[in-house]
Amino acid sequence: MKRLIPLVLCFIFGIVMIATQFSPHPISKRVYEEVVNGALIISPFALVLATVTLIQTHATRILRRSDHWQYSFVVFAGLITMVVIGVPFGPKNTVFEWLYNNVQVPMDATMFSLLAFFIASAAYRAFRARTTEATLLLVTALIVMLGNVPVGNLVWNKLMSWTPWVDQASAAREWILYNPNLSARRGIILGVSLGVISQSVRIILGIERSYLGGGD
Amino acid sequence: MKQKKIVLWIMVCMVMFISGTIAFSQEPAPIPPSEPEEAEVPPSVDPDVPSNVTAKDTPNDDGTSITVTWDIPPEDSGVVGYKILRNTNGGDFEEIGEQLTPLDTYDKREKINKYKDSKIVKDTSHAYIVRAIGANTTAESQQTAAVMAKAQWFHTGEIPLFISMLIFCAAIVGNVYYAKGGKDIFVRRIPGLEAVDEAIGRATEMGRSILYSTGLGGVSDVATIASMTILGQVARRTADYETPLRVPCKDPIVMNVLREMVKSSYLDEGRPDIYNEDNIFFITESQFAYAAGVDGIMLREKPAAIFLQGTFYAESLILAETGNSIGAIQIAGTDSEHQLPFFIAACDYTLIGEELYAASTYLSREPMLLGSLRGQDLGKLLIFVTMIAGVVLELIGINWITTLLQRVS
Amino acid sequence: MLTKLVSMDRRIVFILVALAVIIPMLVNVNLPVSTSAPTQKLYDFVEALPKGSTIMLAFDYGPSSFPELSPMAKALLKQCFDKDIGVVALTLVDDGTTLASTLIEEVAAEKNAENGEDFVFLGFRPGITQVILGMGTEIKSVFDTDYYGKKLDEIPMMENITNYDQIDLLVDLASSNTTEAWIIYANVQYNLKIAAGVTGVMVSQMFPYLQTGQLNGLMSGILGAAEYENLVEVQDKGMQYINVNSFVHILIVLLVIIGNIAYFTQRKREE
Amino acid sequence: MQVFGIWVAAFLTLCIYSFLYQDNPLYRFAEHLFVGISVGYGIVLSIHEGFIPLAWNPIWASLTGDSLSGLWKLIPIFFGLLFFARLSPRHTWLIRYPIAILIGFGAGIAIPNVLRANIFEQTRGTIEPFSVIHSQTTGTAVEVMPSGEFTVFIIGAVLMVIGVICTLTYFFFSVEHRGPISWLSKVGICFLMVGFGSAFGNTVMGRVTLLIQRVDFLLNTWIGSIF
Repeated sequence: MKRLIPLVLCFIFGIVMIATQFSPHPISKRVYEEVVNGALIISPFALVLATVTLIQTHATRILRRSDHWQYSFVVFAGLITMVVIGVPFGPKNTVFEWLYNNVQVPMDATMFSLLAFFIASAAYRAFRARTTEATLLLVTALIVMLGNVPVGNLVWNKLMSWTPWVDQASAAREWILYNPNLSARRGIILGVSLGVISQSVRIILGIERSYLGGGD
Repeated sequence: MKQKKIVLWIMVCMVMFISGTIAFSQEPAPIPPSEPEEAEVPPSVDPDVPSNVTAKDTPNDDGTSITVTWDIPPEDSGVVGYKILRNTNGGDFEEIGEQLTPLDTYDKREKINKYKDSKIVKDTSHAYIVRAIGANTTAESQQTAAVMAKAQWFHTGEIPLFISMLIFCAAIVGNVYYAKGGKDIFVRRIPGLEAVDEAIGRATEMGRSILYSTGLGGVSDVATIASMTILGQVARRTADYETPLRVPCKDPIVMNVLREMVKSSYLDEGRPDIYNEDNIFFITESQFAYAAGVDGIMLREKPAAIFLQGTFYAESLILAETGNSIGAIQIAGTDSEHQLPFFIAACDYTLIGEELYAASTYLSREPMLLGSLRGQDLGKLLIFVTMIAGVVLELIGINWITTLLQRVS
Repeated sequence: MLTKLVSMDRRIVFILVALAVIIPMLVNVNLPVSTSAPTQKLYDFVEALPKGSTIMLAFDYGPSSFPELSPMAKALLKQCFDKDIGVVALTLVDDGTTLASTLIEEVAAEKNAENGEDFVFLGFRPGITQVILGMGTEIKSVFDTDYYGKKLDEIPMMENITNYDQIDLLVDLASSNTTEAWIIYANVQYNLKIAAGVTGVMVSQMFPYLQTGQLNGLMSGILGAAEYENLVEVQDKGMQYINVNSFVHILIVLLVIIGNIAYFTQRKREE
Repeated sequence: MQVFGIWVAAFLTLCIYSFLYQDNPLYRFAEHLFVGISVGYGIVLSIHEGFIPLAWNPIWASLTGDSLSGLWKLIPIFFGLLFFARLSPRHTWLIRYPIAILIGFGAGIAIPNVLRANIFEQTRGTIEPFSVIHSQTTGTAVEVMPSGEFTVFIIGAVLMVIGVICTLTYFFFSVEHRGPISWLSKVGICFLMVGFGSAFGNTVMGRVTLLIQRVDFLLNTWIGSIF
């Protein structure tokens, strides 16, 4: 009951999803669509549950007066505002859209843009030519960076004006991206894909059960 | 002895693979001949009667179309276009669709004229006539036999895919049982894994916590499952040392599984008393809000060791750099190949791609994982052989491997 | 001094990055931009189109990549409106709709282009493959109305346009794999000519298609946008951003070099 | 309202940038607000774009109309509701049912697609350049490449095969890396490093452009709106 039924459900859904992809028959197409739709319906329920957990966590923080407990009120404020406006009036409501455009999107974009700073500091700190491998990493990163901006070609054309080749900075970048870069990525992708397949096979056949957690 | 067996195995797989694929590969079409062009035809000639007209149920479809084919006429045939006529259950013939140019009906691969009628009436039979249109006159073909469209249960074009899927499955399952039978399987040393104990030890010495993130992946992602297994092992050690283990989650389902998992690790070590469910908690499903939340935790709690294992996207560097700034030992691992460079640059140790999966095997030493790891290695060998065989064959002008791989995808 | 340089506080790096962005932005330095062949190819293609041709513009990007791709869209739209080339715009990404409509309306207002006469914005429909294939037979079968709810039959510009046969070029502005889908379904099956503008990270995936000639031109990232602005002679975000970008790139390269010099001198001294 | 929006956005942007200096109350405020807002946004979207169109509308349609097919949706809803079992410690195990379905579903979808798109496609991509080499050398090619370009092409194609094979060798786990295997895998690591370096360098431009856009917003849209 506690372990067998989940394993059976997992097996059935796995096999059905594989079989329907090999069959053009309308019935199998219909089954495929229904299952995909069903999965889309199940997933949001997990979020409702998560919200309950989130509320519990922050409520405990407030009750126990743990560190920075005051900020938990901010979480509630944001959550309640969005839900009170969004659930009855829908996401196309003007106030909801205003909140999305002026609160969520700018914060999202700003967090994303932090990467520019972190890339610079990571490069400064970690790009040291200590070993052959590190040197390769560093040199290719520099070549590709210079090939990406017009300054790269400008510098090349100034320094290398005595050779017949122009704009080689961007050409070098292209070659690196298309050749060694692609072969390394292919190697990783092939390995990872084999891992994905073997994992999926184990899951469907019920050999891999870690997702059930421990206990009986 | 063992090696001989492996070689034998590979040989069997290869033979099956090649024979299976030869059967379904076709002679590749070279560059198509000059495509029929309407402009060059002298206008006075009567068009040739379309020859060899046949109608067939379209193979490998859901029973909603019939395919009509006929020969390509010689260049001076005077044909400028075609119209298709159809009858239903032996009734009168009616024109269907617009007038087609020879370019519309030309099928490059089979070098034949082809028309797919996908507006058929269900469960009725249709017969077809092809009318060739000349400059002034037209010519009609014989009518075809009446056919009824049927839906197929199996797509024959997918047979190679199906066979290779079965081979992989067999390789993995076979090896899992081989390993379960008590046979020892070697796993190579994975650099970075030795650091796991060091990291936990240091956190214990300093009296600080350990932060473990399984990334943004859902519960069915391989990386997440591998990460869960590693977390299970880490949790056993933290239970021993009584080091607090904090796990912020992005996916509510993953959170639930992790709680069960960590709880059972603590139970196994006999320390259910120090397991605290609140240490495995949900932050949000939004990518950057999650990053902001985890960053906040890092700065406030200053964990001594940080594990970033699983699927990560752009937020990888935000997390890794913040972790670095508080001086934590960082062990990262991901199969998202775009994010690997950032982990390599910012973390102390990084498990690259498949190493993450292997790491969970290495730590847990479970026969099931050991076996499938060996199965995966056999898969890699198979890819090697296909690649080298493909290159050699291409160089001598035989390209059915390429054609086959292309047709399947 | 050296030790300090080797273990420099990262906040100094942050300040340097911020300055490398703010100063060039305020001062407006202009570095020359040369044009790469794939961008030139796209420009030449559009430039050679006669008056009254139609191009299709797919805005397949969301808010996270709009800084890179919207300058391309602007430059291309300006070129089309100046040359009286009709534009049929659409998006395959759900969060691209608002971005696309705002951008088109802005450029149209500047160039006095009429909605329905000079351009049409079809909006968004889910299902990438189905949308691309569907429009190959009839655009109306996928988009019965435009974004503003007007029936396609009532739009003057759409009178002579039924499917890809009347479209001279499709330009896909993409931040994910949509370009591949356009090539596989619209180019291979319907012979639609395709060009693309993609984010910098995506560029390497596009090289094979350029080689085979399936792409009639390619703008790569903010650099491509700047090159295109240069070609159509407008001064806009693309140029500004690539100039600033140059400074940040130079800064990072210098930082790496200085870091290495400091590191090795220190190590030598220690020995 | 629009000007107010710009001010709010600018304030929050600065709050988050303040994190670069160190943790502080402003960042904590923005961080918690961000978490709250994003969870709320997620809930609203999963109700309005997920539950209502996918489950509620079909059920409602079959309750009011003739076709009963929408009632199929009651099955996934039932399984979804099982998630609430988490609230009662004695029945927690019930959530394994929906989780098992989602996992089996994901695994089933993955197998054929990964095999097709990643393994077959990537293998083909590695072999294919050699057919170009064959057609160029035998003179059957449509367009003949200039000899310089062709040399570069051959080097590229050969390097690609070597790179893929060496990188894959690095990922052999059940064999000890000794002798020739260790050499191959060392070359593989070199390829990996070059790949990582170029990916790193190539990402810089995109990320910096995002930063420039934020600074552009702060300098021109926000400060610009004051003067």
